[in-house]
Order: sequence, then structure tokens, then C-alpha cells
Amino acid sequence: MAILVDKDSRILVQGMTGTAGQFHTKRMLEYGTKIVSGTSPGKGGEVVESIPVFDTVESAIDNTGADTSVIFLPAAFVKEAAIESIWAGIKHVVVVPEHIPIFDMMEIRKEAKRYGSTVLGGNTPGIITPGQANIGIMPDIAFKPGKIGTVSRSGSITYYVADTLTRSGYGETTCVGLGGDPVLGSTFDDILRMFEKDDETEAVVMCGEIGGVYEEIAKDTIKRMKKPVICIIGGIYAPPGKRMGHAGAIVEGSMGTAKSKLKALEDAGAHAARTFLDIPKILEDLNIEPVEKPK
Amino acid sequence: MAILVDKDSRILVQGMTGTAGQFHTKRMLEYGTKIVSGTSPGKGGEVVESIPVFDTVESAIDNTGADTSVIFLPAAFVKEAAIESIWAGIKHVVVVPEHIPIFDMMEIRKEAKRYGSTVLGGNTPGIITPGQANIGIMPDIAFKPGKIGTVSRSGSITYYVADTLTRSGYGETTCVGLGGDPVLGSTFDDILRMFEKDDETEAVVMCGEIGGVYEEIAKDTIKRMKKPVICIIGGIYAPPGKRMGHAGAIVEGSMGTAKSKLKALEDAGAHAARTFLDIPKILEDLNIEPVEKPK
Amino acid sequence: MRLFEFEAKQLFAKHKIPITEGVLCTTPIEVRNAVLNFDGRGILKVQILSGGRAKAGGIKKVESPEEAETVADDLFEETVKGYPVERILVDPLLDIRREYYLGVTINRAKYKIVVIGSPTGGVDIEEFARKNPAKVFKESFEIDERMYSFEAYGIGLQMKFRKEKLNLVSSIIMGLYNVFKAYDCKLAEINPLVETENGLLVAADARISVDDDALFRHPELAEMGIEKRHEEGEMTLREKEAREHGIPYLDLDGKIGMFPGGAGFGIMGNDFVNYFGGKPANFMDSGGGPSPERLAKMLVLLDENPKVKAIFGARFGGISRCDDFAKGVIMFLKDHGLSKPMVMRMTGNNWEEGVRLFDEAKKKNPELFENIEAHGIETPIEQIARRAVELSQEVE
Amino acid sequence: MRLFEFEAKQLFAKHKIPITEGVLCTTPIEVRNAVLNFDGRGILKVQILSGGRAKAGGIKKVESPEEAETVADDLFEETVKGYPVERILVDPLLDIRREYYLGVTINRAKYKIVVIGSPTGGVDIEEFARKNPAKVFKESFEIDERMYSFEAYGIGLQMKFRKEKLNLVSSIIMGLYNVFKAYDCKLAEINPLVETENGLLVAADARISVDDDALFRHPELAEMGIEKRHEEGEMTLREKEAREHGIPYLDLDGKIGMFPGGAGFGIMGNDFVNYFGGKPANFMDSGGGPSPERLAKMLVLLDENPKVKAIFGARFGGISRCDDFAKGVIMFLKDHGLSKPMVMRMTGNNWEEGVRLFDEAKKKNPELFENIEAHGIETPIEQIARRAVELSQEVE
Repeated sequence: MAILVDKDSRILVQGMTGTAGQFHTKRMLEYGTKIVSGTSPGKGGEVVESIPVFDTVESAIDNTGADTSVIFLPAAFVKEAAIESIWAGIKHVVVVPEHIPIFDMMEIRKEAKRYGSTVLGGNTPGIITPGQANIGIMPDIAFKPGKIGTVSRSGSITYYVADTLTRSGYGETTCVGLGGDPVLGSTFDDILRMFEKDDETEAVVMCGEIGGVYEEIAKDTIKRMKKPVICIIGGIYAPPGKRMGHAGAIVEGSMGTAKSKLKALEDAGAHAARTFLDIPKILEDLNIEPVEKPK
Repeated sequence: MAILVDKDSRILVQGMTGTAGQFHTKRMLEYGTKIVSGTSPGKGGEVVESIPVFDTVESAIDNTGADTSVIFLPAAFVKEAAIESIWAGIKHVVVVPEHIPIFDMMEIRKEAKRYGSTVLGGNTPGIITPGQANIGIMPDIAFKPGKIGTVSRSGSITYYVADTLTRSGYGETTCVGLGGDPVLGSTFDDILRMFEKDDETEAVVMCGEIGGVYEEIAKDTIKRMKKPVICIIGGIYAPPGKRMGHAGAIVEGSMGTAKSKLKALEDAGAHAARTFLDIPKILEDLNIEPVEKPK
Repeated sequence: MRLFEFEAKQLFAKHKIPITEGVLCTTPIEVRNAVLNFDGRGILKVQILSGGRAKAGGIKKVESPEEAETVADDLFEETVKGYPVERILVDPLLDIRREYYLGVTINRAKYKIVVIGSPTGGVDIEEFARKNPAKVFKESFEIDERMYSFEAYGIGLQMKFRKEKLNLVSSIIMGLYNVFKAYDCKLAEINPLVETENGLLVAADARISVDDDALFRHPELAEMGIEKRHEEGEMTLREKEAREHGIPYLDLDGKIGMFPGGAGFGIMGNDFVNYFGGKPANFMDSGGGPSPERLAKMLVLLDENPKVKAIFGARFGGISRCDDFAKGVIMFLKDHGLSKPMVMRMTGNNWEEGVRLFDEAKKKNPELFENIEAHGIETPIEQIARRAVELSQEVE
Repeated sequence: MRLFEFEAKQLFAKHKIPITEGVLCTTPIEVRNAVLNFDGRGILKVQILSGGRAKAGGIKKVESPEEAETVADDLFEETVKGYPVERILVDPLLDIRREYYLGVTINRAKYKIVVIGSPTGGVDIEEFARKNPAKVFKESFEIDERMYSFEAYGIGLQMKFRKEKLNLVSSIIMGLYNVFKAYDCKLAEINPLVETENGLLVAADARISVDDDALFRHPELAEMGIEKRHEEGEMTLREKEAREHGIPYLDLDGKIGMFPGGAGFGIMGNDFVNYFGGKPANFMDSGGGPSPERLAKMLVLLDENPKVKAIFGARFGGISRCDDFAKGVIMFLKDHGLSKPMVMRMTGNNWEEGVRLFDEAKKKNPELFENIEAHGIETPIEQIARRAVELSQEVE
């Protein structure tokens, strides 16, 4: 098993005929990801890397049974594309572009909740279930099948953490990029619940950073989880970020600093790592065995 | 029993401090209608005819247990007032003002469906359950408790039909004014279903007129009803109305003429009256006895 | 309330729907010059508030500026479907490859907005829709729903657009939907939506009806000169006079002057009179809660109509109270006088006060009431209708 | 992106929120005249893109036109919170009966719009909210929800408005909500919302932040001169230079030049260096998929910074590929040259090509690479960080 995507996931690429769409379609296919179709309105009938392109998500699903979509489109078109997928029945939508307007992402999240879909991003590197499916832009080199799940707000941190897990012999079940935009399609909370239910995942590494509230609001879930959660938070030494007026302070209270995040997560029972190399040490302390000899 | 309102209905008057609100509050109270409160934003704390006025429907309900509202406000304010009531839990909303914008009434209808409320109007004379509650602007003189339900798009036709039923000794259970605006909060269909379930109603008189589609779409309900439906349709001799472009013709097909309505209703098993005086004759033919001697 | 084609096209243009680059003209010379600028050919379209202009001769193709001027000269002299021609929209001739239909309206039965598209447009769309219902595609929207572009694509695909045309038509579909929503429309229609030989899409005609009752919240329309108006076809003088007083009034062929209450019994009373063998001379609606002045004016219209032989009056007081009704009748009797027999029935809200006012006035000036047979609730309205028919026949 | 107070007030006015009738001034003389017109008294407010102006001395009450000119003279000379003062908004003095707070923002945890109202406003609202959470009222809205007037009344009642004030404040609450929705705001705030002694309500201050990422769909803001801008406080020359090249850059106190990939490892790398006992000289973010030119410029900024003793380079190629990274480094080495020791790690997408490019360049010009210790995936990033700290200490 794995969460969200695996070797049977049937991937649709929205914006497949664009430069980024074409480039990453090729990369994803090379990894063995099952890309079944693409969309690009007005370009139905074309072909990219032997994969058929359709005008609408509906026709892509009808013809190819796609269940997961990855979006490579300019930010201004993401809302429409994501909601088209959600309405048409796509279960997982991966939003790679960054700078999605906040109102758009809120609308996407609302529709996703309504139809039971999961959205990752904007500004996510994607999601990878090593050896099965690599959806988005993640570099293959860092990943190897294994027993640890990861979830992160930052692309590069995802790679470093996976690299560390891979080299220490633990490998990964699924690595999820939440995305770096200020408002995201999914939260740590959403993904942690999925990992908790996944048979193969023995522990989860959660990588947060200064700003926002997504780390703090995961604390109740972490408390309830049976699986250990290791957290690493970026920005302990960073100057504090700016508040969004009084209203921001009233709504978000004391949340948002690296220290508030670390405290919330440690209080909830998460194990804090200071560097990536701390992670395999903590796993060892938790008596979780690597799947193969460390390099 | 009766439909929609009875002696236990607790009525709220929205726009109670206005001229029409004050005038009709007095009239309705004189009939014995249980008016419990009024609203008028910014005038909370005032009193009209000894009835307390509140700023919001919510506070009116909290303080007086109102469950039915009647609106006496300019058309431009009706949407907000009706939706405020619906959201606050009012079960029946009577919209007396006319010329409610169509989009507004569609929005009201949508919210009413969402929360399970019934809306009558715009441009309805209201609803009366004779001897129990007279909500709106109907003249008392025409009505008397009895066993026939009526539902009409026109105020004056409601009065004439009730007058005829009263004088012929049948009386009425409840008389419902759907309203004269082009798009209405409730349809014949909605009200006929209620009469079908009402123990005291033995037959229903349905008064339609040329234009619109509300008569035609009641036909399936009439077919399924056990109670007899007598219909009277105005406009048999009127010149045909104008269509709303090709789109109107495509959407509404051949509906909308007095003859199309009459045919649809007669085909569904309704008994057609040509004049009001036909109505008691038809009731007699159906072996329905008057409750008292005709005048 | 219907908009002129040129007004509808202004709204289209604001929402990025491509329109023909027509010129609005008020004189034959302007028409000539417009056609000159369109390489000597063009299409003249009278701007009237009515459909079916083509069949009524209000749309003319011209092949030269001279012909344009002559044809325009004639059109400006004529009335088309009863409407005087004050403006002609001159459009360039289009090289038409294909005509589509696109419309947005309300489905009152389902309380939804409906977008209708068809790969076949033009004058025969209604018949086409009747015969080929499967080829006319409808998509419904909730009143508070926006249209997403992928929904527009779906409609465009159903209309048989493909490839780059799909992008063009999607933006038109969204534009039309947005026009519909932005101005509280009852109808927004492009028929035909023309695909030209060089692959462009353009709204060759435009039809919009807005909801009169929502005009108050559209000052932007008033700024364009689009204000509450009546579709003035061939109106009689009396109809015009009634309209000036805000009274919905229609002349009919019969002899009975109808002085009913609201529109509901206005329509039904007309049926009753016909049913009892008479013919109404008019349709009239007092509106809700009319003033005595307005009621008096309504009676003047009937009394001064030579075709009216008898008057049928009815008031079942609801929002319109009997005391106001009585005041209106008395005002008319005093200021104008009644020259025809009238039978009437008055009951409903404040009937006691209405009767009291009548009695009082009658006591003072019994002669004013000579021609009136007044009844109350005790007399069925059918009997009044029948009596009106009798009176109208007696007079002959 | 924060708006100036006067800009925010322009948007308020468009949505019928009553604002103080202030005058925007750019010279002391204009300030003097403005105060003269306000009966000789007024309040001068520097227009800078920062809060806390009052505490920083950017808001001054003046009692005469002369005082106004003198104070303005000083303000125009100063910087407030590091911002140069180019404009002063002169407001009339208000007779304040009471100050309220009203704000709209986003609750990111719940994905809702939140309207916040409090019967107590002014500078201490945050502390008030902390101490009296029950007196700060919040109402949530879905992103696609409009606000109905009765909801505004509900909020107004919670803010303790009564009677005719309730109508005034409701329209302000709806106005603020509409502003928030209309311009893709992240924040719209009136603090204080002033009730004057003569019973009027007026927005004495105005704060709006709009979502930069949604600016593309607000040409109406661009027309008002509100375009993408940076909140320029006290920036160093290097920060300004980086900004001109579109590079997010911040000078810090340490000695290690940070040349990381995306913002994520930019922040984490800073932590690592600190953790291993070093101090970064800067924060920098290459952005997603930077060009070689941009990467080269980033290195120039570090190499030319005299405080930088060693450079810490990291690239885990994702959307930003290693070949582009290598090209950027090589471009820098050739065009500028590296004068400081640099330790770096490069892996991820297209790392093979990156390594090939390095090898090729090194073969041609080995001297360019003298100061570089280059690693690949085999070396943990912690080791690179530790080495960078060592290098920065060795140099001393």
C-alpha cells in the first residue's frame, strides 16, 4: 500500500501540451508513472509522448479512466482546471504552479471537500510513491521504496529528507508535498490521518517551517496517532515574520513562529529533529529497523 | 387541521413599523391571528399595536417563538428579509410586495428548499385558514371555515372563489395565494401536495391563468392525488401572451396559454369550472356535501 | 423589458462578445455613408422593440450606397410591425460559413438559469428545436452559480465547435452568461452566432430582455439611456393615454367597458363576459392599491370610448380597499359624470366604508348615480357579468 | 501587498464606507493649507507601508497651521520606521465619542473569511482581544458567500450598536466585506472606526493588504496606481540591488554567504549553519526554475560582500534543474570569478548533466574552480553546512 497514489493510479496531466507539461510528462513516464491522458482545451486529438490529449477532463476520464490529475498551467488557470477535475470525479489533484491566488485556492478547497477529493499545492513538488508513481517534479534520485512517510511544505526539504531516509536504508512509502503557497489544498492534518491508516508506513516525518498555522493545527491528530511522528521545523533562527494586521493576530493568536510550531508538535508527542541526520537516529531510538543496510 | 398556518401559528411581521406593516398588523390582529412580533432593523425595542419589534429575525424568534413570517417591505428589501427568515428557521414566509426581481425570488426559493421552508409570493394576498389565521391582506368577508382548499395566482380570484364557496355552504380549509409575480416562491404543485395530506380538505380549487408554466407542471401531482381538483383558468378569451424569445419557446415549449393549461389539467383528471358558480355544482356532482346550508 | 439590438450589442461588447461593427444611423445619408465605408454593401436593420423584423421587411440587404439610401428612405417613412423606424443599424455583410444559436434564459418550472446552444441557428431555430430536440443542448445553472470555463467548453463541444474555435466560442458563452447575470436579464440571445468564412465568430444579432423589476439596481443601464420603457407597437390613442397615466390598458373589439380590480379578475372577467355572450371593449388593470384619481381616470377612459355601451365594475377589496374604490367612482361621477349604464359589485376590505361613502354621496347628488346599479357581496359576480352583457345589448 | 492608508480609503469610499475628508500632501505648505481649511487644527499622518506609525512618531496632532508646517517640515526630512516620508495625509480632528474595531481577514486553518468586530478599537485592540476574547466577535463566511444585510446587523449588534447606528454600521460592515471580496484582499481593517460626538461613524484609519498573486485580475487597482510593490523599509544597498534583479534577499549578521535553492532550504540551511556554530551573512531564495543569469547574479552579490568569508552552495534539483544551476555557477566563474572559498552540493533532477558541465568547464579552466569544493548526493548536506562553518572560521 501507500497513500494517495500507487502503481495503479491513472494520471491525467492538465496542460499537457505546454512546455512544462510536455517536459514533466516525459520525466514522469520515464519513472514508470502511469500517465493515461492529458487535457488542453482546443487541442483535443493531439498526442504528447504517445499519450492522448482531450479538450475536457470529462472526456479524458471517459476515455482513459484517469483518477489523479497533475496541473501544469499558469496560476491564473489553475482554479478552473482543479475544479473541473474535482467535479468530473478526479480523486487527487496535484497543483504544481505557484502563486495561486488565495481566493482561488479557498474555492478549490471548498469544492474538493464537497466532492471528497484531495488537492495538493499550489507550489507543490508533487507526490511520489517510490517505485510506483512520481507525480509532479520531484527528482527520482532521492527516493527509494521503504517504510517512512513524509509530508512537507517545501520541495527541497522533501528531497533532503527523502535522500536522508534513502541513504540510511529506511526508504519511503509516500512523500507528499503540501506546497509552499500561503493557502494550500491540503494540510499536514489531512495527510497525517492518511499515513496513520496506511499499513506500510511505520513512522511519518513532517517538515514544517516558519509562518502560517498548518503545523499547529495538526497537533490534535498527532496526539491521537499510534504511529510516531518526527518533525523538523525550518526557521528556528529566522527573524519573526510579519503579522497580517490586528485581524491576523486575533485570528491566528500566537501561532506562526518556528518555536510555536515546535512547541505545539512536541507537546503533542512528536519527536523533533534538528538536522536531517537526526531523523534516522530518532527512528533507530524508536526501534524501527531500516529495510536495507545504510549506505 | 389546515395547511401551512392555523390558530397556533406564531406570526412575525417583517417591516412592521412601516405604513403597510402597521395597517395590516392591526387588521390581522383583529381577525384573531396570533401576531407575536415584528422586525425593523434599527427599531428594536419599539412596539406596534402592543406587539414588540426586534432588530433581527433571530432575536424575534428567540423572544417570541415566531414560526411564520409575513413581509411588508419595498421589493428591493424582500430578498434579504426572506432569506433572513429562512436562515433563522421560519417555516413559512409570505411575501406580500409585488415586483420582486426574478433573480431575487430564485435565490429565495433556493434557500427555502435548502432549509425546508415554504415561501408564498411575491405579490401574494397571503394565506388564510378561516377562523384561525389571516396572514397577508385578504378581506375577511369572503372566508368561512369549511372543507375546500383553494390555491390561486390572483388575489381577486382567491376572494371570488372563497366567496362562492362560503355562500354555497362549503367553506374553506385554507386559501393560499401563490402570488402574481412571474417567478414565485411556491408552485401549484407544492401546495396541492399539502392539501392532499390534509385531513380536513375534501377537494381543492386551483385557480390559474394565462402565462407561465406553474399550472402545467402540476399535472403529475394531480394525477396522483386521491382528492378531486377543480380548476378554473383565466384568459381563455385573452389574446396569447408574448414568448420570451426563441429561448423561451425552447424551454417552455407549448406551455403558457390558457388552453394548454386547461388541457393539461383536464387530462390529469381535474374538473374544469368556467365560472365561479360552476364550482359548487361540480362539488355537488362529486357528492361532496356542504358544511352548512347555502345562502 | 426588451433592449434594442444596438443596445444589446453594446452590452455584449462590454463582456467581450465579438459583435458586427455596425453603424447606428438616423438619416438616409448616414446610412449611405455607412454602406460606403463597408465597401458599398451592407445590411440595414430597423431598430424596433420587436422580433420577426426580417419577415416584416425590417431587414434589407443592399448592394450599393445608392440603394442603401433609397431603401433607408423608405424604411424611415414606414412603420415596421406598428413601430415607427427612428434608427437603422447598418452592418457590413458577413461571409457566413455557418450559423449557430446561443441563448440564456430562465426555466421558471425548475428555478434555474438555462444556457441553450445549437449547431443550427437563424430564423428557424424554434422549428429546428421542435424537430431535433437532441440537437439543441441545454445546461442548467443555479441562480447563485458562476459559469466555469470548462462548462463553457462542454457547451461549445455540444454545439460542435472544435479546436481553436472551441476557445473562441467558450469565451462567447461565458460572456453571454455573464451579461445575463450582470444585468438581471430574463433573456440574452445570439441568433445567429455567425462563423465567417475566415474563421471568426461574431454575434450578428443580439436580443436582451431585462427584468423591469430589477432596473432599480442597474444605474449603469440608465447611464446608457436604457430606462424603463414600453414596447410601443401600434397603440391606439386611448392605449397611449392610459399608458401616460400608468394604467395597463388594451383596446378590444367589444362593447362592454371593463372596470375590474386587479389583473387576475381583469382576465377572468373578460372570460366571463365572453362566456355569457358579450364582448369586452377593453382590458384594464387597476394595479395594487390604486389611488381614487387613478380609478376616476380609468372610468373616464371607458365613458369617453364611443364603442363602450355599458360598464362592468368590480372590486373585491384586498390591498385595494373599497373606500378608495368608492372615492374614485364618486370623484369620477362628480368631475366627469357617467353617460353609460354601469353595473358593479363592491365587497372585500373596508366595504362598509365604501358603501357609506356611496350612500352619503347619493343622498347629496342622487342624479349622479342614475346610471349605476350597485351590488354587494350578496350578488354573485356572474350575475353582474350577465347583467353587463344584457345592458350592452339593450342599448342597441 | 500593503496599500497606503490613502489608497485604502479610496477603495473604502468606492464602497460607501465613510472616511475622513483628508488631504494628501507632499509639501509642508500643502500641509499648512490643509490644516488651515480644517479650522486650524488637524492630524498629520505619514503615508508609509508599515503599521505602528503612532508609536514611531509618524502621526502628529497639530493645533495651528504654523505648527502643522513645522511638524510637516520635520516629518518630510525624517524616515519613519526606516521609510522615507513622501506623503502626509492631513485629516481633520474628530470629536471622538467612541472607537470600535472592524476587520476582515482569512482564517487559513478553516479556509474561511472572518469578519471581526469589537466595541473597543484603537491601538490596543490586540491586547484587548487577548484579555477579552468574548468581547471580540468573529463571524465566518465561505469563500463564495456574499454577506446579507441581516448578517451585518448581527455583527453590528455584537459590536453594541443600537437604533439608527445599527443601520450606519451595517452598511460599513457590508462595505468592508465587499472591499475585501472585490480586490482579493488578505486583510481589510478599520481601526479605529470612530463614532463622533455628533453621532456619525467614520473610518479614521484604513488598512488593506491585497493578495499579490491576484493582482493580475485587478486592472482597476493598476489604474489607481496600485501595482506590485515592495514594502521598502530600511533596505541595505545590497538588498536593493538584489530586489532590482528580482531576488528575495536579506542581509544578516554573519559571515557565511548562503547560496541555497528554494525558500524551504533557504530557511533550513540558515538553521543548520547556526546549529553548527556559524552565522549566515544573508538569506536568499533563487525562486523556482531560476535562469543561469540569475544564479550568477546571486553569486556576485555574495562574492562582493566583504562580510562574506565563505559560501555555502546547495542545489537539490526539482523544478530548478542541476544543469541550469551548473550553467549559472560556470557563468559566474567565467564572468566574475570566485574570490572566496565555497563548498557546495548538487544533486536532483539533471544532476548528471550538471556534473558533466562542471567537469567540462573545469577541464578547460581548472583555475576557475580552485576555491570550490563540490559534492554530490554521497555527501550529506549537514556535512556541507559544517564545512562552510569551518571555512568561514579558517579564513579569520
